[in-house]
Amino acid sequence: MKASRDLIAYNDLKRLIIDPGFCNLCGACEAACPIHALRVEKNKLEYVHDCSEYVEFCPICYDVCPFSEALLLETLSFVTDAPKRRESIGYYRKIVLAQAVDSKLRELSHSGGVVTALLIHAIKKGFVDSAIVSESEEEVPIKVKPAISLVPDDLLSAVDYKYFPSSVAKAFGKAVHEYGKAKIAFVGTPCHVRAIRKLEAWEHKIVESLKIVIGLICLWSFSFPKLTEFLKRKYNVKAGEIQRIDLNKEYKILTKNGKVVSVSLPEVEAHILDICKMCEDFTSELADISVGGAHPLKDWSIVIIRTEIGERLFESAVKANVIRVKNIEERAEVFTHFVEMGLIKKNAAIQEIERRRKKGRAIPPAFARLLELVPSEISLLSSLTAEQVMTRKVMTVKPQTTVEELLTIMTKHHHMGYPVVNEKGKLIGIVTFEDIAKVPTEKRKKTLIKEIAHKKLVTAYPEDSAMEIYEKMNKHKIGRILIVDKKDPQKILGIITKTDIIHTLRWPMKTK
Amino acid sequence: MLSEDEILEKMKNFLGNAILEANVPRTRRIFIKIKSETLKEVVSFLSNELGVKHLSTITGLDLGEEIELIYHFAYKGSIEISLRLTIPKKAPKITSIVDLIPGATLYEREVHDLLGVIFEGHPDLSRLVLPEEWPKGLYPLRKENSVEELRKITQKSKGES
Amino acid sequence: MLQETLTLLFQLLIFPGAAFLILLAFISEWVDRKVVARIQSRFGPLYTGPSGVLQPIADFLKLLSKEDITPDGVEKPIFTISPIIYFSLSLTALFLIPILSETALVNFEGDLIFLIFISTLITITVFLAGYSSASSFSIIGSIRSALQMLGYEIPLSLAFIGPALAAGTLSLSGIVKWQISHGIWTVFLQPLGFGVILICFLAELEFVPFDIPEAETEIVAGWRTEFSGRKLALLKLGRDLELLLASALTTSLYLGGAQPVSFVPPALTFLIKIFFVVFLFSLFRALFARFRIDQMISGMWKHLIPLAILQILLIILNVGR
Amino acid sequence: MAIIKEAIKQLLSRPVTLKYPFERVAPPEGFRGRPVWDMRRCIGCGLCSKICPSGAIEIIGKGKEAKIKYYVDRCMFCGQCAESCPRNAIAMTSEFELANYSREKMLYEYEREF
Amino acid sequence: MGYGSIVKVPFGPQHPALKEPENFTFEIDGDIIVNVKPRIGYNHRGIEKAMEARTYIQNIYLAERICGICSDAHTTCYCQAIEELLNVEVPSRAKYIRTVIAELERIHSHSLWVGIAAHEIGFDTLFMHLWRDRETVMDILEFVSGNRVHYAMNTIGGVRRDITDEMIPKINSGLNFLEKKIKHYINTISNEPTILKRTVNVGVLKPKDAVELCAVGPTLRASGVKNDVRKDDPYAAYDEVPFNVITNDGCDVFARIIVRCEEMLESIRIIRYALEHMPSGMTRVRVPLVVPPGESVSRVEAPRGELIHYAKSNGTSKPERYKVRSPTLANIPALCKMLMGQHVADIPIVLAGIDPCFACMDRVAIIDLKTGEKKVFNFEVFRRHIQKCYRKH
Repeated sequence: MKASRDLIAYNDLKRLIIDPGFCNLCGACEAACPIHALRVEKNKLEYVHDCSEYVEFCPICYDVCPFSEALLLETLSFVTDAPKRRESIGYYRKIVLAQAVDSKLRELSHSGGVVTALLIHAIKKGFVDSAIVSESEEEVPIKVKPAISLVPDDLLSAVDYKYFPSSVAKAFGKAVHEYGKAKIAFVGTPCHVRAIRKLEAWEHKIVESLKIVIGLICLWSFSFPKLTEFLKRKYNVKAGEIQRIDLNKEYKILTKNGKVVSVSLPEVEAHILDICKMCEDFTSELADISVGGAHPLKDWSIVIIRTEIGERLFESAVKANVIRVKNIEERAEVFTHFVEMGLIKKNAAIQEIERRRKKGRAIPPAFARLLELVPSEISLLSSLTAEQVMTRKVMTVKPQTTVEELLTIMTKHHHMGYPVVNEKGKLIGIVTFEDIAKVPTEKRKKTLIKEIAHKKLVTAYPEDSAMEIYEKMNKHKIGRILIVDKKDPQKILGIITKTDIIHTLRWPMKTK
Repeated sequence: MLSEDEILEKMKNFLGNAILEANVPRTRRIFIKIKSETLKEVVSFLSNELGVKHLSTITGLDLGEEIELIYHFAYKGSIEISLRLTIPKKAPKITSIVDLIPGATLYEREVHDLLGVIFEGHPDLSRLVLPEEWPKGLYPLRKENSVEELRKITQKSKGES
Repeated sequence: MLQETLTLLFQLLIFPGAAFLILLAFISEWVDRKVVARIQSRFGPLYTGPSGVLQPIADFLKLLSKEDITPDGVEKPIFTISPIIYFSLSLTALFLIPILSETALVNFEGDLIFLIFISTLITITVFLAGYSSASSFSIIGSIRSALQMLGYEIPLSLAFIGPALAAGTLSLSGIVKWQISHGIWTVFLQPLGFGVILICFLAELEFVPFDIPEAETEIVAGWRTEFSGRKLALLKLGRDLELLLASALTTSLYLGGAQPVSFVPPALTFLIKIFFVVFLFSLFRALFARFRIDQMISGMWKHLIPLAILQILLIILNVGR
Repeated sequence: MAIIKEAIKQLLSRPVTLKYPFERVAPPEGFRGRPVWDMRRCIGCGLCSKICPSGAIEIIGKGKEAKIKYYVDRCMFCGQCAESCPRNAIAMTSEFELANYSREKMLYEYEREF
Repeated sequence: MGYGSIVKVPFGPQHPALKEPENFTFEIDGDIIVNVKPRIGYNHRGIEKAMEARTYIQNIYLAERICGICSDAHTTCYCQAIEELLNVEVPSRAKYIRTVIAELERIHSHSLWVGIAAHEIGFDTLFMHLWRDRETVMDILEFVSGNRVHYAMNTIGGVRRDITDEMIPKINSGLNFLEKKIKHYINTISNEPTILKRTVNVGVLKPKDAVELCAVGPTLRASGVKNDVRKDDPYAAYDEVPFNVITNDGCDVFARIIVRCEEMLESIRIIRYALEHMPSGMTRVRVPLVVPPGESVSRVEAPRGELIHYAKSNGTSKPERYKVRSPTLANIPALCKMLMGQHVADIPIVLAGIDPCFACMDRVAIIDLKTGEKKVFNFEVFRRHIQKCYRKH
């Protein structure tokens, strides 16, 4: 790890986050700074005055930055009471499809309209008194700015796809400091959610006003100045004219006067923020509720409910007939698409980090931290055996199962990898979502699992230390390892995923 | 009632070269820099032509080499006209305006006490705010005296007496 | 002989003499303070004794224990002696008041004149006390006090004379006796005189609206500014005695004095009456703002003296006799 | 004469004075009394000490080792420290009877327990 | 009267009519004042100099402590000056809250003053009753802001606390009570003969003199001059709240009492309006702690009259120069004028007539108490010193 931290955190923030260009202008540091020394203004984080005049020692702005390594494990504690945890989805209670009953909301949001419906419901019920959302700027519709909505009507102006970073964490600070709000609903992308959870883990006083965090499912954000400049140069579309950017498979730019411009993926990909390329979090894993579009189903959203508070709000909205739900098992293709996107993001992130590391370029400390363990964690993992860490109940599939059948199982249980076990209970291979995704849709009905399953298995024994298993995973670049009996290597005892390891790392915190 | 710009224009017309600089930072605020020797002329213009009788206060500032005096007048109670002028710190002398604005008495005495400006023609420039035993020639609001130094000096002079 | 002397001494010093009178004076101060406080919606004395009744005594004892300072430049003899004179004058006058029965401890024909004389003497003492203090506040206070006397002295004397004329005697005990025997209080016969005497006593007592000689916000404590410790204690006690004297005089002259009502002893009726008068004084004291000295004197001469004379005229014309 | 009516009314009704040490009025919610430090939350940034207008707060050491000395006799109860503290380690209590005979007793020290 | 010989009577620094130490030397001919010499400065605390050594945040509270009675007026003025330097627009809800607090403070200050005036003329009952009812407004202020005297409501960029909807009924019921009471007091004062005798035609200040001597506030308005910073140079929400400027042509102490009493009623109306029309939204904006270079003049109508602050910043976290002129100083020349030809007995009430606040006026001398180091007279030494003064050798 790095050398000891500076007493004034801004120095670290500048060196490790701002200078390498990782700042996504979420504004968490501005919200958290007790002496108002930081300000997000015009696509830039401004250091207004020297804070060392007021504080002798202050870790805040660096600690709460979503891309710093501090407090990463602590932030997990807000969702760990959920019963289920899955690779690439995170901790959760359940996953459903949902849509707002009000069709106007669905139309406005070009999707299920769940977030807006939920917020309107929460405000009406007095569950929250304001919501932090992003809304379009009047002059430049695609440029978003954070907004603090107080009455349900305000929220309607704020529903749309967001492809640009917005300073919602800053807006949260504003809501507390300036509006004096005490019950706030926060809506943000995964990095915003992480920022707000970091504030919460840091026990910053402004989060006392936080009531619920709704995370959006997010692929990437674009750099606003870069993309608009590109569009202007290439397609002669001015920033102010763009009404909407539609990035669902076909990449279209809709302008105010009805013109539609098609662009190609690589074209726009070049303008994705650096930080987004390295981000693994697709589903806002730390939010109370995560919501995203349920492609290819129009008018529906996929909702991941993670915490008790999220569940309560969602249930009450369903009960009040504000939101309509549908079981996700009914539409396996939605889930498949969803998980696929998640995997794309995750793999792209890992590749990008590898690439940057090879080139010797800076990596955001948060992502570096997820790949490296600190000594105390290493000793913790070394002291534990696989038996202590592993999940014992393993769902298996038979070799004769078709891919489609497996998808249904997956949609139901959300596990991403299944050991393949023959009739005799012997382990013969493993099949993961990546393998399935390679099979073209039309062939899925006929293809059997045994055709695509990996036969060469990476396994471990219950006596192995957790650390060894973790190293093995990293070596083979896999997300799960099967634990087998030493005497009978074909008998499955349990499974360890990366999520299990991270979960284990939190043990000392729990006991404290 | 005249607007800010009208006042400025009127003053520029009548007083011409007496005015060095003028700006209106916001509504109802005018800052005018004048030549120090024309103070009386400007004030009598203000009070006779514009009917400005209310002097809000006189602020004295230490600019280092010079002392700046700001006369805050209120036009119809509404527009704050701040006349500023500088006088050398070595010989801080300015004519008194007590004969034109009788309410300026105490303000001039205050500035005299705290910054050592001598208002020529003032009927009674005795101590107003500082204690009687305050060392002569020590002016607390001048920048060369920091709070700590002043405390030291005053405690010393107290101890001697 | 010895027993007689002892009885007389007891009567003079203890009951109903000095000790009793002083106690009574303290209680009247307490009544005054309590009434004013309640009008101002405060508690007044509260903790010393039941409802704070011992507070005046406590104050007195405290003042006695305080350091006695004699400032530079005072006329020492007068400054020292005036509190004693002030206190003893009031006390002496009180001996002339019939308290236990209709006859006073000391009574002689013409004691009313003596009482008027004493009340004037008190003011002169006040003047001297203030003037000897050599403080500008005290001097102003004493001058004001003397000036004020010019205002209230004549109507006060006239108000004294009213009941005397009605009763045909110059003895206080005689006036009381006359009222008892006639079964009517002078106040009902001469209401004007009663009003005049109340106002004049307010002035004599330096109560608002006539607290001009000691107007706190103008001249600090007036003629008493420089006194402290024992002297101030005596002055305070003297003032309490003065209050008692004023109310006792009013009671005797206008309210029938120590009058036996069926089985109630005369002393009790007398006490009830004087506390009622103290209450009246306190009530007035709480209801007005202070006059200026010129307003006070001109008011006294313009309004009070004509009223007092009118009362005498009415008596001469056989109204209220 | 409205004042006479008022005076008689007061004479007959209860005084408004409260017999203070025995009768008290509870301070309203949000009253700014003596601030207290929760050292488990304090991160030792020293902001309270630097921003205090009357120099009533002294911080000894930095970060986790920091110790707070609070001089109640200098404090003017503006509540700026509580407002500035990023972690709500300072709370304004409703305690206001803070007078004392000795200056030493007006000093409150806050140390970490561990 | 007049005896031909002139006596000098010192009035203060310690005097019961002066709640704060200040000295006036009167030259008296008999009972008539022929000359007055004010000598102020006994309350010098060096605030202007001290402000140069403190940060802008700390200075809010220092400005608040310029005066105990008009603490909110000083902070409003200070915050406005700094906000102008920072080029920050205060949210309109904050402006309304500032208005409410300023008017509550005006009620509290004026009722305090009327009580003092009653005390000065020896009418202690009225004084006690007024101060008893004044508790209502103090309670409201404490309830809203957390403190009875130093509300600490203002901060640079807005207000520190919100007035929530739950607070409004309580404030309104207090206001209703006050309105009834103030009307009662106006009735009492204008009908009580002893008060009239002491105040009518006492301390006369002609309109011409008032204007020439630069008098401010109720003193000026009681001379029939319509002048109010709230109207002429609106700040906070005064440009949106309808209200009347109270004037009276009496030119004497009585007129000053009536003007202040009626202003209280007007204040109640303003507060009611402001509470009713309070916009929702932000109560403050966050501002950096460093102020860009510049200068500004800020004016506020304090309960005692026009208050003017001048701020100059040099781009650091501390002001370069801060000047405060409180209304009392402006009224001193007018006061001297009023006192001429008055009786000695009228000094207290005429003096009180301008509602003097000497602590405000004197803010500028030098000994400051920042570090708690100050020279304290040992009690024993002090006692001996006093004894020496009194007792010759």
